[in-house]
Amino acid sequence: MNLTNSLTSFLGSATIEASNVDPTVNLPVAASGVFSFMWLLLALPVLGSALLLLLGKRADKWGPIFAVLMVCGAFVVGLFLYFAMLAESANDRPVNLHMWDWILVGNFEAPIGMQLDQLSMVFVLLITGVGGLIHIYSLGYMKDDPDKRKFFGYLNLFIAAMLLLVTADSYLLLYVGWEGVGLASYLLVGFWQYKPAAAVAAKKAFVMNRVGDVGLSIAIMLMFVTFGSVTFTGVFDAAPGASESTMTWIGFALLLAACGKSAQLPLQAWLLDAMEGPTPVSALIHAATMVTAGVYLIVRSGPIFDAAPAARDAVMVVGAATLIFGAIIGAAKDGIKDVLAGSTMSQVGYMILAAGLGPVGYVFAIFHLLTHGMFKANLFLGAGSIMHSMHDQLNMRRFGALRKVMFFTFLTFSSGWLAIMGVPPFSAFYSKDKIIEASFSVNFWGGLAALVGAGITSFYMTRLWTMTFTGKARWTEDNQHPHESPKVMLFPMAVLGLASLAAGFLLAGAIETWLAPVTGFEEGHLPISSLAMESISLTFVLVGGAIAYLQYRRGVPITPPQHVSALTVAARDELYGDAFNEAVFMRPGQWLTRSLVFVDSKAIDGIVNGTSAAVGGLSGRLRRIQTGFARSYALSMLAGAVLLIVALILVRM
Amino acid sequence: MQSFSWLTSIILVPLVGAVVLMLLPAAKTELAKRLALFFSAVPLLMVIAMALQFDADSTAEFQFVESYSWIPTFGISYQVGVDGISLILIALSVILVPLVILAAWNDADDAIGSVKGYFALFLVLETFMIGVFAATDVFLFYVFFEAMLIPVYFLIGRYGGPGRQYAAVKFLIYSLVGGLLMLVALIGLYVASANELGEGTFDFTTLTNLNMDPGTQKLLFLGFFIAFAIKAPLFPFHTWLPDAASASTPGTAVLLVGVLDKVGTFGMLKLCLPIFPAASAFYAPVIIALSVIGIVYGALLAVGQTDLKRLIAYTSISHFGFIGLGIFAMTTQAQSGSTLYMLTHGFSTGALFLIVGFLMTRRGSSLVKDYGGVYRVAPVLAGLFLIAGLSSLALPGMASFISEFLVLVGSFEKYTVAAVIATTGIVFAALYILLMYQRTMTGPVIDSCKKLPDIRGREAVAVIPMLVLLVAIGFYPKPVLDVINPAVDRVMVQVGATDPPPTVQPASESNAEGSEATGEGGAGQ
Amino acid sequence: MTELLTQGLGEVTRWELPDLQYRYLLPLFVLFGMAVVSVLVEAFVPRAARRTVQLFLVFGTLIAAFILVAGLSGIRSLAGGGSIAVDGPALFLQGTILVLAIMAALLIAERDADPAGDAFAARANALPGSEDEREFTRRGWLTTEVWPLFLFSVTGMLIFVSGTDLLILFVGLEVMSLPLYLMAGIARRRRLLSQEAAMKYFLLGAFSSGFFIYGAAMLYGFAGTVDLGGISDAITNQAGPNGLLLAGVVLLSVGLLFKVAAVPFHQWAPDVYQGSPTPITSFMASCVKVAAFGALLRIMYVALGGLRWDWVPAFWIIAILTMLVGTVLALTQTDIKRMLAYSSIAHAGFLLIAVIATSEAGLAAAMFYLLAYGVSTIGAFGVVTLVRDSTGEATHLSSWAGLGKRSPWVAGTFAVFLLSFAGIPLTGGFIGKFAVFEAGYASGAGWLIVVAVILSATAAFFYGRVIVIMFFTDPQEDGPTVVVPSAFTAIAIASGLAMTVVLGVFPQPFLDLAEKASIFVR
Amino acid sequence: MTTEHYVVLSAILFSIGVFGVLIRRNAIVVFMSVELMLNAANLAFVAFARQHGNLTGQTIAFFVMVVAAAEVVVGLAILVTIYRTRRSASVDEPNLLKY
Repeated sequence: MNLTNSLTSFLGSATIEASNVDPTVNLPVAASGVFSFMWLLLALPVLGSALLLLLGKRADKWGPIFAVLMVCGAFVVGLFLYFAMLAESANDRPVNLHMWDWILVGNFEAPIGMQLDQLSMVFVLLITGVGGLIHIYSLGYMKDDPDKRKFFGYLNLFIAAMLLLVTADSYLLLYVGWEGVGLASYLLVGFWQYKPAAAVAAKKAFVMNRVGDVGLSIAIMLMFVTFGSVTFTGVFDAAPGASESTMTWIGFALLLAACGKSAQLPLQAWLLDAMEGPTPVSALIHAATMVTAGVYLIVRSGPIFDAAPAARDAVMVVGAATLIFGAIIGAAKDGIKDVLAGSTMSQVGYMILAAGLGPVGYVFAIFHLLTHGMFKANLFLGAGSIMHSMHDQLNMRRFGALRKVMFFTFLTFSSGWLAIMGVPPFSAFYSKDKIIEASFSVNFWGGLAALVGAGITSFYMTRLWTMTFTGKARWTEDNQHPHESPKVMLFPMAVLGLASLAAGFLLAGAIETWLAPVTGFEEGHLPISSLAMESISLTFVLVGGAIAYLQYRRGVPITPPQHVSALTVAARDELYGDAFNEAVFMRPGQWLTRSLVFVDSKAIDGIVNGTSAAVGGLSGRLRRIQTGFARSYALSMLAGAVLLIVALILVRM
Repeated sequence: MQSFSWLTSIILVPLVGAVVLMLLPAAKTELAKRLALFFSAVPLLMVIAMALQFDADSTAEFQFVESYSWIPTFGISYQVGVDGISLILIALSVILVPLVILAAWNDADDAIGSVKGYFALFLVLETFMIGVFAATDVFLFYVFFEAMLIPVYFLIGRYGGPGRQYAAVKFLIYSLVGGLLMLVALIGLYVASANELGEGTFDFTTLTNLNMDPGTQKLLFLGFFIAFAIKAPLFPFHTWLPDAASASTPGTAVLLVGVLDKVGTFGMLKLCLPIFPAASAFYAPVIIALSVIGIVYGALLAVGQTDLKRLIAYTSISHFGFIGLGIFAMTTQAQSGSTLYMLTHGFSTGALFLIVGFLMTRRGSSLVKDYGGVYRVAPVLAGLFLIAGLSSLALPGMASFISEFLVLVGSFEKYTVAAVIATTGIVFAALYILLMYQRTMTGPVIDSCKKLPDIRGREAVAVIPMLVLLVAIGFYPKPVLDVINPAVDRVMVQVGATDPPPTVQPASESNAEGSEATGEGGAGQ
Repeated sequence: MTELLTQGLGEVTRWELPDLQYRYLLPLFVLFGMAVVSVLVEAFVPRAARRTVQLFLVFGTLIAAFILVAGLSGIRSLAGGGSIAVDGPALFLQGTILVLAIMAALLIAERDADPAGDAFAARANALPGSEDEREFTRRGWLTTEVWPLFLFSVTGMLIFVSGTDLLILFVGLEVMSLPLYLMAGIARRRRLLSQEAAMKYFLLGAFSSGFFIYGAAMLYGFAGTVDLGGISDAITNQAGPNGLLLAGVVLLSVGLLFKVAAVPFHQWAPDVYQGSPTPITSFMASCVKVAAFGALLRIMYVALGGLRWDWVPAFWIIAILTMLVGTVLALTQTDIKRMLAYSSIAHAGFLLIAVIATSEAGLAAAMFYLLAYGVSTIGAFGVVTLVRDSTGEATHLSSWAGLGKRSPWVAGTFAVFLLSFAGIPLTGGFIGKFAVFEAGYASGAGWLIVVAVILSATAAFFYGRVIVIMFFTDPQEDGPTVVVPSAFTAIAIASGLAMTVVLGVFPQPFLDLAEKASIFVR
Repeated sequence: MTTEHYVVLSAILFSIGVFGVLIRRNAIVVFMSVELMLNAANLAFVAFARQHGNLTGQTIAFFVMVVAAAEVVVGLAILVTIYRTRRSASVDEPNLLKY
């Protein structure tokens, strides 16, 4: 393998003949050579999590380091695989590793197998790379937690599940990874489960994700019924033959799944609560990787959405709505992680929007996913660093002037701040602008949403940056001595800070070629020139940022002002997402549950007990006929004789 | 005929154990417990030995067949044999009983009844459970089916907690109503066979080949079905279960819900469908509707429970809805899924009940409100509870996911709407399990739980094997499915059902080959 | 016998002594003769030796009679000038009655259970609670007068199940019943109840006998003969007026249904079962039931089989009422003997299904059922005699609380009997029920069976309740004790238990026997 | 007089007997009513014997009389005992056993 060659192509200068690649038939070949070891990707983190969780206290000492090594090992394996893949021609890159037969019932077949293609590869590197960094960061962040070993066990479990999600060769196995990351998320959000809020948030996240999983289940069932297969190849192979209505149903079901996992409307409400988890978790799961699984799912299912325009439009609408929705929430929250969570929702909205554009947008959805994975992880780690030094203070109204005491964090954070706003040459400038352009080329309103979203993004991120780092210190008495974080935390931040700066520039263009065999790629046609478009969006960004800076540079009151616009009130309340769920699902659900409990005990069981009571009552009454008087017994006998006679005569008649 | 009477021996060993236990002096409780464990371990080893000789691809319907004339006057024989489905359920029984005995080690120490009696009843119950699954004579099946009531009646009534008398009587009467209706149908079946063959019989295989007229089938089917629906229990015949499960000891509850209730679904699959194919097809829509109602209804009620044992009982009602749905959807996937479901539900619900039992021995209550923050004081216990719960909510990767998904996908082929509604059950499942976990295990430690000790060795040995099996089968179900599939295929033939083919064929022949190559690519190269 | 007389009168000159076939009648003669001897023993043997002599006499007689009956097996013939049947049903039921009578006799012979002696009054004619009675009791006087009565009654039963004309049946009925009336009234304890039971039993029994004999008269008027076969022929030939036939059928049925305690002719049963000395109750509940059903089956099958479609609907009603009332009323009983009485009424209802079946299978099923029910019944009442407090048997259900903890084996045995009554598999009761239901179903009474099983399930409630009380409830502080009986009761209960289980697990020999014996001679 | 007249008479006697049992309280009278029923049967038997021209009915009448006599013995024994206990011959008096 030619390392130099590979590196060059990683940097975007490799030339790949995208023209002779037919995206619809991108059949994987059986894995051989390096690829036959790709099971190590899964095995290493699985081993890590199994040892850490099963050995119990015995693994306390070496466990965290071991977990870090496992993830880094997986990253190394990922790199090897990447270079091996580079060495192949574009058509031969997808490989499949069949491991064992999983479910074989009748004509239902689901193997346990891995499929690694260009799309999966991108994810593998992102997951193991960012994952590895966050593992390292956690060594510092979780240093004093008594349950550190478990934390790393769960993190490894998450990495394993996430890798399974992106390397599965069938929808059913993807589903395993899909719920696996849900489980890891549940465990990690609820990691400090002695805090009721954490426990509730964890449960809420899992349950809302399950609503999405219903969609995934139904999609898989529809696929099996329609195509007789649940593997990617089997489904995509037969996809052209299916009717549009079937495909639309499948598409909608997949969209539901994506909404759950990626916190898109209407299943967005769990994400802000999930911030109860430790900050590295927020960085890894609720920013960089898991929440983007929905995007992966939709892009992966491109052939299905290609055949289902209505479903694709719905994807676009959901993405556009969520990106605005999340941005508005981000603009009103005071908790630093809440702002970032709203931002994540919004940025994933961009990706979903892009994925809803079809081949025009798939690549940019993934591109933005990558850059977002880096800069948002960076931002979260920065936030974690701040919290670390501020005794877990989250409220930005208590921050201010941190630039002076945490200069390094300030630097990396600023890199992320500029990246997310899309200031050139920071990363999102390349990815987000492409999405805005592609959106305008497909649908004006979608483009407009993306454009306005960029402005709001700029506003809330600048607000956050200003409130945190500039102005006067608003620290409370017990937080007098903020300090910079240890090196073990700073190192990942540094790497991600650099990535936020450079990733867009490095990947732009190359990624389109790289992913073309999987996603197909079409150039969008804009009514105006690309440069003009970039200028417009940059203007939005600058205006949004300027407003925020001017408004907040003098500092803010420690208590949030009460007399604010209705929109602010609503945004502080997450645009009533929870209130909506509570009014529409939770309260009626509780009422239904309570009434069913009543119905079950009083009506259904009541019939049973009532019958028995009635028989008992009958018995009590009938007993009275047995009066104890011999003559009444004789009368009864006479009555019996009459009864017999009547019966016999009736029969005769 | 086998050279060694495997099944009869397996049936008799626990019974012998029960007799030995009863002959012990009442004071020797420790010896009684050990003997009980021994006499329940022996059948487990024997079943393993038997299963190793089981030929999944055999053309014979039953293997290890033994047949002796018993009551020739009514064409009754003592006739036992196993196919894939019954083997799985026998395995479930013999695995659960020793684990339950281990877990229930100290359950009976303060009961009205004697300790040896408690364990002897378990062993008697084991005999009947194995017998009911092994019987290939319908009358013998019925005998075991009804006889099982008695040990359970005593286990609930004599060793249970508050409300045990009410629960025991309710269980008995409910079961007897069903059982006796089944008796009528059994007699009807016998008379029908006598009318057709000249001489009545209860032989299962012969009965499946009868040409009963649909009218008779419909009536007789009801007799069998109601009995099984009560036993299973399907909505709306379920109200005895929460009472019985919450009043009995956890060990009893495990066997009650884990194995005994499976007799109902087993009967639907192995008796109702093959013997009454026309009636099964006729009633299938109604039963599927009831099953789906049961899935949602049981789940919603589980959410609303305040008692852990009742809660788990209601989750079981929901799960039995899935099993019923799968059986009557009449596709290969659904029925295999249902069969596997019977196994996985036995383990996951068994583990849940046992862990609740461990909690009860520590805290003396099964009310949700009496627990809080247990995770802090007993992390391993809480962790096992969570794993069992995750299995109960059919987390992918657990065996219960495979069974539930197979049921859903199999039902989806023929009853799309029902399957979709049933799929919403997975949301409720997440809700009731995690809500229960949240309320009992997480949050700050409440005062009464501050001194709860973590799991003990004996308890861990009782629960962990179930969870290990669930994970192992979850990723490698092939050995189990290979045993189940041929038996299910046979049921499908007997009931005359076929799987609908996929609506869309692959785009081209070459592509089809390509997709196959993907499936087996790794092995191919 | 009547045939004989009529023939003789017709042709006075050619008087021939008919061949009575003594060999076939030997069991009856032995019993009858020994009953008379037993009376003489009462009169002439000294008090001290009486019991020993009586016991030898009674058990010897019963066993001898059983051997003789067994020796006749396989024979199908009429004897005694055509008025006694020696056929399968007769022999099977006679054998059953003798077995049950031996078991009942074991209970009657018990003297260790009650510290005061046996279950019977020292002097039945002494005023309850009077100085006399106390005196007799103090002296420890024990009587043996129950034995001749017992033997006569058994003789009557044997006649009742084998008589083939209405007169013989009537005689059998009375020979069976009259001693029973007396035996009901001679309880040692709770004399008032015992006497009341005797009076009610007697008055109502005599009342029903009146119906029976008047019905016989009507049938005689219709057919010109009281021979069952002759009546059957007359029905086939439409020999007489319908009114007489119907009246005869109804009145005869009243007499018989009274004896089997079918609703609404049942009301004597709870009172009498409760008031009588428990060993006698066990005798009545088992043997009388067997005998009465034997006669009912014979009359309905042989004489009135041709009229089946007329009486079956009426019997459906009676059967349903009997099962229903027996079951429902048993639910709220608080006295164990009374509960068993209602249970026996319900069982009569189940047995009526076999009568309705009017088939060989029905006959065989009924005979098996009677055997299984009989052994369990005697066993159950046997256990009742053991549970005692200072006032005698503790029959109130509440006092049985926690019996399973105090005497697990006795309570367990009782539970087996209850399960047999409830028809749980692996007990004789279950096979009996199965056989009866099968016969009923095959004869087209499917819905009747459905009613029967629903009521069976209901019945399980009160059987189950006794188990609840015995096993699931803590014992009372001053509850009754279970006395250790002599070998007599022990053997009776143990054999009842053994038979109940054997009939449930290995019923085939007995089913074979019943099946082979399931054709009436006519 | 035809057979029917006798039979009707016997039926009337039987009915009187039945109603006697039902309405009279005195045990002795009740008992006599039962005897009346038996004798009504006797009358019917004898009448039918005449009609059918055989002697069966007449013979039976003798048997019934014997049985009736036996019944009297048993019955009076019981009634006397009860009378001694309760100083009353009312059939309604002993009423401990009920329900």
